[in-house]
Amino acid sequence: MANSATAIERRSGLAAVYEVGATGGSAEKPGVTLAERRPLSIVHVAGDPDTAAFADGVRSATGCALPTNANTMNRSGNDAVIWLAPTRWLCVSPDQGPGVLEGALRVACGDAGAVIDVSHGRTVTRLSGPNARDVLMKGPPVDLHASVFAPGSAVQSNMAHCGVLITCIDEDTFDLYCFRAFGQHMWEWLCEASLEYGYEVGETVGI
Amino acid sequence: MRCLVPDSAVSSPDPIDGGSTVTHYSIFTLARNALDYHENWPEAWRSPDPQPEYDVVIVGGGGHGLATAFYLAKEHGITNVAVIEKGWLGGGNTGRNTTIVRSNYLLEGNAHFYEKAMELWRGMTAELNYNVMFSARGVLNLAHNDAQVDAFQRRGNAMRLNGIDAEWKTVGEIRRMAPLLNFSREARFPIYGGLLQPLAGTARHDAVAWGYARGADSRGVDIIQNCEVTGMKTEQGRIVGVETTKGFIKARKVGVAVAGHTTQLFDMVGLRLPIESHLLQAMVSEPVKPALDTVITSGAAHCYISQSDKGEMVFGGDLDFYNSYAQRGNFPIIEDVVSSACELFPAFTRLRLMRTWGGIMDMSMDGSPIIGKTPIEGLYINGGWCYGGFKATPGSGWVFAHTIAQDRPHKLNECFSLERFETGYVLDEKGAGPFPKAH
Amino acid sequence: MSQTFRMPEGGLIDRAKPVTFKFNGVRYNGFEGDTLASALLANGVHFVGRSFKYHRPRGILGAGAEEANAMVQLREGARTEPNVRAGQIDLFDGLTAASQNCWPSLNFDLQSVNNLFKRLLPAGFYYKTFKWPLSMWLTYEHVIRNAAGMGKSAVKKDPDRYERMNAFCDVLVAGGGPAGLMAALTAARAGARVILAEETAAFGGHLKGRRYRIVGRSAMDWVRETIAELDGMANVTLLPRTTVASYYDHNMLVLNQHTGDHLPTAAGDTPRQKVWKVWATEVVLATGSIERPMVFGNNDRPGIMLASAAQAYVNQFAVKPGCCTVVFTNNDSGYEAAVDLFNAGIEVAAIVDNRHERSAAADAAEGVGIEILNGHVVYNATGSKRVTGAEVMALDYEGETLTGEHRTIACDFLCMAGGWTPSVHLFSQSRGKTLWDEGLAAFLPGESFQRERSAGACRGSMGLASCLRDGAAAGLDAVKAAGFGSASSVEAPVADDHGPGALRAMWKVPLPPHTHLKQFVDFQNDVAATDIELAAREGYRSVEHTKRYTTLGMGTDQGKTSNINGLAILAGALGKPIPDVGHTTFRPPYTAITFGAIAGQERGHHFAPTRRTPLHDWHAENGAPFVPAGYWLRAQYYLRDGEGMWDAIYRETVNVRTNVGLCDVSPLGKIDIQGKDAAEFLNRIYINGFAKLAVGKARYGVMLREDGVVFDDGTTSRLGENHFMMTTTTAKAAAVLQHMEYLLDVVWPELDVHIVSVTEEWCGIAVAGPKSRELLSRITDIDMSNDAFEFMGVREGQIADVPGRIYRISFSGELAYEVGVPADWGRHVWETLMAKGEDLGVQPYGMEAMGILRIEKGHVTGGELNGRTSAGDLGFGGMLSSKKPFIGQRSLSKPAMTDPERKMLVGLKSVDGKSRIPRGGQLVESPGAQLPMEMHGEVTANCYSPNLKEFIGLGIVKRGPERHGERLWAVSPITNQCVEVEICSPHMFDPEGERLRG
Amino acid sequence: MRITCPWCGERYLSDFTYQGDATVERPSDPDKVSDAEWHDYVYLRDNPKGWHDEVWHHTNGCRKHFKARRNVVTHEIASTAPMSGELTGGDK
Ligand SMILES: Cc1cc2nc3c(=O)[nH]c(=O)nc-3n(C[C@H](O)[C@H](O)[C@H](O)COP(=O)(O)OP(=O)(O)OC[C@H]3O[C@@H](n4cnc5c(N)ncnc54)[C@H](O)[C@@H]3O)c2cc1C
Ligand SMILES: NC(=O)c1ccc[n+]([C@@H]2O[C@H](COP(=O)([O-])OP(=O)(O)OC[C@H]3O[C@@H](n4cnc5c(N)ncnc54)[C@H](O)[C@@H]3O)[C@@H](O)[C@H]2O)c1
Ligand SMILES: Cc1cc2nc3c(=O)[nH]c(=O)nc-3n(C[C@H](O)[C@H](O)[C@H](O)COP(=O)(O)O)c2cc1C
Ligand SMILES: [Zn+2]
Repeated sequence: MANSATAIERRSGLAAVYEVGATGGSAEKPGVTLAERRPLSIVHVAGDPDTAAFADGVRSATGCALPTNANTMNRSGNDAVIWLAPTRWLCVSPDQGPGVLEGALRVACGDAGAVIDVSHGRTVTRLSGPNARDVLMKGPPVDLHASVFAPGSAVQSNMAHCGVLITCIDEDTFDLYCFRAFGQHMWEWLCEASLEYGYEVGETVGI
Repeated sequence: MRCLVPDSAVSSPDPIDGGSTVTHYSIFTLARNALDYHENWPEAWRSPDPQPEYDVVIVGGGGHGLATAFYLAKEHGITNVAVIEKGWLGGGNTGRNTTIVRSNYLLEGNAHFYEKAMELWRGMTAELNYNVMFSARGVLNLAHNDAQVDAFQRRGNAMRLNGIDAEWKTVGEIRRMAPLLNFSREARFPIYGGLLQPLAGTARHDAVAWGYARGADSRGVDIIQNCEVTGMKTEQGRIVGVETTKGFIKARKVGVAVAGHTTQLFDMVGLRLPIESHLLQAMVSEPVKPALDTVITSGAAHCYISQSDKGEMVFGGDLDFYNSYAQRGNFPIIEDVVSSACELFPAFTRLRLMRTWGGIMDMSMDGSPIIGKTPIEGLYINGGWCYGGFKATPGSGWVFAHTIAQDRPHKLNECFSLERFETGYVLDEKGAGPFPKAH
Repeated sequence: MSQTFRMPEGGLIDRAKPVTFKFNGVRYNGFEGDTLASALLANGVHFVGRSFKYHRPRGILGAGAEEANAMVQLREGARTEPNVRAGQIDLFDGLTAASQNCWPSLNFDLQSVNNLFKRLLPAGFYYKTFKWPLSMWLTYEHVIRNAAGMGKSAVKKDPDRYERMNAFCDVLVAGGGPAGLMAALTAARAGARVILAEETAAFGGHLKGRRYRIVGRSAMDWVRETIAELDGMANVTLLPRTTVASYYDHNMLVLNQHTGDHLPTAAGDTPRQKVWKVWATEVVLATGSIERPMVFGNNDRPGIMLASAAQAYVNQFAVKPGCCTVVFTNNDSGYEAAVDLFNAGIEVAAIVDNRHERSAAADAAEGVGIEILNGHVVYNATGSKRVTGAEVMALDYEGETLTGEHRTIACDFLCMAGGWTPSVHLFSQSRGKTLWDEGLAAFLPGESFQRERSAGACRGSMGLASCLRDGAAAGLDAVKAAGFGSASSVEAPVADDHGPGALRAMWKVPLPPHTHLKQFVDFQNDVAATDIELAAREGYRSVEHTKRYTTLGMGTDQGKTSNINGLAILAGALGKPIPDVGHTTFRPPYTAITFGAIAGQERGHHFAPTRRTPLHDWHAENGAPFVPAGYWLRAQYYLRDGEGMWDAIYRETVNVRTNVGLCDVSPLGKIDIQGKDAAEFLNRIYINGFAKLAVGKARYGVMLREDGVVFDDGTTSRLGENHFMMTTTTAKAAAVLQHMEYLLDVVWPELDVHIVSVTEEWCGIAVAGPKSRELLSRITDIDMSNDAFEFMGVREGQIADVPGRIYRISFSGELAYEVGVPADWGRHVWETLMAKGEDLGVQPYGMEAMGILRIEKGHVTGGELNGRTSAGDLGFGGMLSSKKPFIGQRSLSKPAMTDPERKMLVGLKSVDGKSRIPRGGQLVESPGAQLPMEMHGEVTANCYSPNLKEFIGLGIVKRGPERHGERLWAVSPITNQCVEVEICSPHMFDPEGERLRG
Repeated sequence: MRITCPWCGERYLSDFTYQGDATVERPSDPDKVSDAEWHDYVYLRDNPKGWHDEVWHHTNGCRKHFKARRNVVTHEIASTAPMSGELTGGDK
């Protein structure tokens, strides 16, 4: 997409259900905080990690080294590059404006890699709090135990019949990526799964 | 012992012939045997050792193999026949299926064949003098969106024009038939209507195998259990017999009806087939008082369910979706099928799953069976039944017996030839293409 | 009511917490810690149910999962639950339960007449009767069904919630008895992640019901200390009230946790039950053993129970099952039970032991003056709704015939100690093969197939000390195998070893000559020894045939108490050794799992996910009903006040052809394709060429399967030399992506192509109608003029102040464009179009209008792309390239593909002009013809065309294209419709396509 | 079943899609093969009872296809490998 600024606000896929301050469950102290991370710039890159032009390109455009270990992500500040497949990564950063991150990656990687803007194609839910991990345990059939799924880990799997990507930000903070059209379904599912611990809907996380 | 009182109670169109010594089953014989504490009932079938040679050897003692033997004897007078079963009679898919009997097909070839089977189902209890409990309680396909209404009505119309019973049911009518279904507007898959085949239903799977076994045995067929066919012998492109765990058995003709093991048998003569073996699971709930009087199937929800006479909900859904010869599956499909049952019947969430099991499905490349001759003279194939071979049992045996006896297919199974995949005249009811797991 | 049979002290119940409950309408008291069974016995209630077939009175047989008789209808209304075992119901205040399978009442049950006809109802009787007249079967069946079936299903929507959990661990221990506890402790101390699951409310297993001692103190003290230690460890998850139900491939196990069943309603927001899916590296099975009944005459009378159960009732629940008992045993456990009962103040009239030689275990019993009858058997029980006495006779040394005087010993309950059956269910589910053990007369685990091992009674270690040692060893073995090589063994505490001693198997008690008494084997299904012998006699000789012919072991208990006795009796009848007969297959689950727990959150609107387009909320706010399309919800039409559905649909349709309409086409699949071989790749998967497609242009393409049948269609645009954007149908989006990934990974790995689904990134808006150009030019900087932006052109630019793309493509056949903007801006752009187009008469149109527009133009969708039609059938023959190979091409020469009789796409017009062509209709020559009737083709789509002002449709008809002008009948017998139609070209509206190029 | 994706590692069955027999090879030039060979490629399968080389797709993961040698009777998996790699183990 051509790099061109706009003043128009982006509308969240959760607009119909997102209510800051809303709570669920009878626990007096909520064990989970659910919040949407938005707006974000998200760009899918594909290329050969051994081609310097590509790897360096991604680094220079995102500030993060290309993670070559499966199921990991590299972060610098609020920017991250997440491993998806041996030749695919997801570059995530706070919204930089239409086409900015994509453009930067295009320029940096030249034709060493494919660059696809998917900034609007994902709903990202941030789960935090002492029970965030427990809520996620109800989802994907992967081991999310702290000893295995530590900060910097990223795993793709399925839950509630949707493909998901989950990253571990710190001990009890996680980002859950799903396709935008499934966003509301996934949000409502997470709210129900959080009931037994009690949850609270937080402000959207811009960074 | 010989049946003394000719049984007035049963008007069988073809009473079991007098030649054999078989007790006619009826309330009278039951009462008489009750007097001596049921200590004098004869065997339902003999357990002979294999003869060195037979006119016809049928491999596979499931419903299809046994029905084939029965009709070879009954319709074609061929009684020098052996049915060779590696395990116990009916222990294959016949003994592990959800027993839905129907002929609600769109494509002509399928429709006529399965309707012939329906006709035989209706007379089976009398024909076999064995109550197979064929229960014409109706099979209802639920439509959950407009596209399905379209497709189902198209199929229903084709059925009617092919002379098969079919009715369209409105939501109101369905409510009366199965009040516990989920009629909520909020339902994830709301019910738009349904295609009913009123004369379809269920039957007692084991009784079908046992009834045909008893009927075939009484006509002189040797049923040989615990005997596995390990090889097939040919000479100049002609079958001459089968190797078994009980020795070599000479045979002029061999018919193979082994469902999930079809490719195994034909591998013995170097033939590869358009068939893959997949795993299908089924399950039962604990028994409860009557709560569902019709067979309900839902394509959108991937679930078919009926209540057995004993009271369990008998149900199943999709394949496990990977090749397998294990009669045991994995949990994901059980989760899908059970949640479908709960979505269709919200009150069933409090029922409990009592037992689950699996069977090996002979999935063909177009989802339709293969019944006919093979490149090897005297060797005949009956397989590729996918989800649907139980309802075919009598029809399958009937046309297969004809094919073997006459050495040419009956009009009803011409379309099920092995060659159709080369010529392209496949019967792809689902339109899924050459992907066995997709049918 | 007072708890007459409650002992003054002892037991694990909490006397400080009294509880009241109702059974069959009568109010009773119990204590917390009771089960419904123990509380009923405390109140002297034995007779609780009726049997399946004969409706005989039945009482309480066991104390847990093995219960085959005492099943009740628990709770009322929407929360009612059938077939719950009284011994597995933790008592709570206000509990209500009722007997099942009896009408009008438990005491007076009409169907108990079946019992009088029992001689007429042997195994398999229904196969031999009910055959006449044929038409009557449905009626007989109705009666049979009502007689069968035990409890009742709820009929209202379940108010409770259920959830699923996923867990991974190093060691999963199934069973919380001494063996399981030692195994868990050993693994946990090594630092491994341990899950310990116990089916009942409290850990301890048999110890709860025994008076065993460990290191000189009550064994239960040791249990409490052990649990306390485990509870304190972060690496341990304790799951009481949790059954390990199923054992699947690769150590994946399914657990059913009863989080709320012991409460009136689940606490707070916890679900009623959870299913745990556990992936364990190693598994320890410590599931214990179940005692066997003795098979004598009328052994099913209320008051006849397993000795171990009676023992549990006095020791764990401080309840006396009665005042006076007779213990019938074939091993030492009977003696142990007898002594416990005696110490509880119960009169033990006699211990009847079929063994002729006196066992050392007799000392203690004799010490307290209990009469011991060696070489005797109980051959019959008297009484009806409660046992009143045991009929005893001596046994000859061979154990085949009864001798001497017959004597009746009065009692108000009778204990059976028939030996122990190790619970090998899970081992067997894991694919392990069992081995017959002559000493225990039971099957034991053989070689392991998966990464599991058994410990304790479930592998035949019956003594307490050996169970503890066994558990410690198994725990160590498991934790080492899980990678904790340095784990050290844990010393098993000292305990004395109570074994069952030498057992004298007696599968069926001999009867006096000329007596015919029902000797039940499977209580729940009313299977008696004679039924099994009948099956053998009639040739149902495989244990699998016997099971199915008699229904042995097919009840809700799955034969926990009956399978061994049954197959042993079969072996006897066949004169075969038991291992040659073998056992039937153990199948999941061990005890039944609640449907709801398996479904978890996948109920209601979460049963399947819902996909919403970026414009979903706008559609909803503007009165649009939705239609499901796969997981998607799509706007059907937009109702205005005073309008009916069809008014709205026709208004929208006409407006597109006269003004301009907007349609949400976001669900169409979109795939971004990049790489230097992108064009070559497209060339190989489409039937038509893409190599020469110019940058900035779009092209309609068709894909085939390898069998030559049409797979999918859509337009693909070239955004750059090596960059394409493909659109697929909504239905096939996922399949097409996977198909392409397969080809790139497996078939043509040499191609340099990257593909990614971008369906979700874009909001797609079709802007269609003569005024579409005018409308768009008002909001975009793209030059919309016809020569600057030709048909099938693609442009990028600012649209309503956001970056986007415009494709000049048309599904409606009008001058039309498809706008693509990033999803979050979709609504903004849509609303801008609505606002800026007001004077142009812009209106949204839904699926229905879109359907009509495409039918008018003869564009194909689902109904025609039915997986059986070829490119030729659908009029794409001309697109088939001969210059390049493509997927499916090689199959096009097959006879069937070139058959002139193939059904091909045509248009249909209703001849009388006023009758709608029936949906799903079949096309025949004359509706009157007799059945079966030849079908020339089928109606694939139908509508009223407000633009052509007539009823039209599409169909596929044999030799269709040659038959334009010919008439057929479109018939729909199932909706009683029959309309004469004329075959015509499918391009019914603007056949030359001037409008879209205009 | 737990399947080890050559890239993502061990994952549960529900993350994968079975994509058929890995020994089936598409004729590189369909026009050059006989009708019989083409028919064989599209329709005929060995369907062995025992060790089976298969193609799986890591649908809810890296979305790559890979090979697995699986015993279709016991469901044991001997090895997995990228499409370009070699399968080992099993008695095959
Ligand atoms: C879970 C499940 C649900 C189903 N539901 C339905 C349904 O609702 N309706 C329906 O119509 N169909 C259904 N089917 C399909 C149906 O059960 C089968 O198509 C049908 O029973 C096949 O019968 P058969 O006699 O051909 O095969 P089987 O009953 O499997 O008999 C084949 C026999 O051949 C024996 N055999 C194999 N190899 C050898 C050998 N080498 N030597 C000797 N003997 C051998 C086997 O032991 C077996 O007994 C279902 C199947 C399953 C597994
Ligand atoms: N005196 C005798 O003759 C005799 C005979 C048998 C057993 N015993 C005694 O019984 C004890 C045996 O110890 P043990 O630990 O081997 O067995 P146990 O019976 O003491 O414990 C087994 C535990 O596993 C639980 N369980 C069973 N299946 C389960 C499943 N699928 N999921 C979850 N939990 C399940 C049961 O509820 C029980 O609490 C010893 O004390 C032994 O002395 C004595
Ligand atoms: C229609 C039908 C009904 C069944 N009902 C029961 C039942 O009531 N109780 C039971 O234990 N098993 C029932 N089963 C399952 C069988 O016990 C058995 O699991 C199945 O035939 C497969 O055989 P296998 O488990 O021995 O491999 C039923 C099976 C079928 C096909
Ligand atoms: Zn992967």
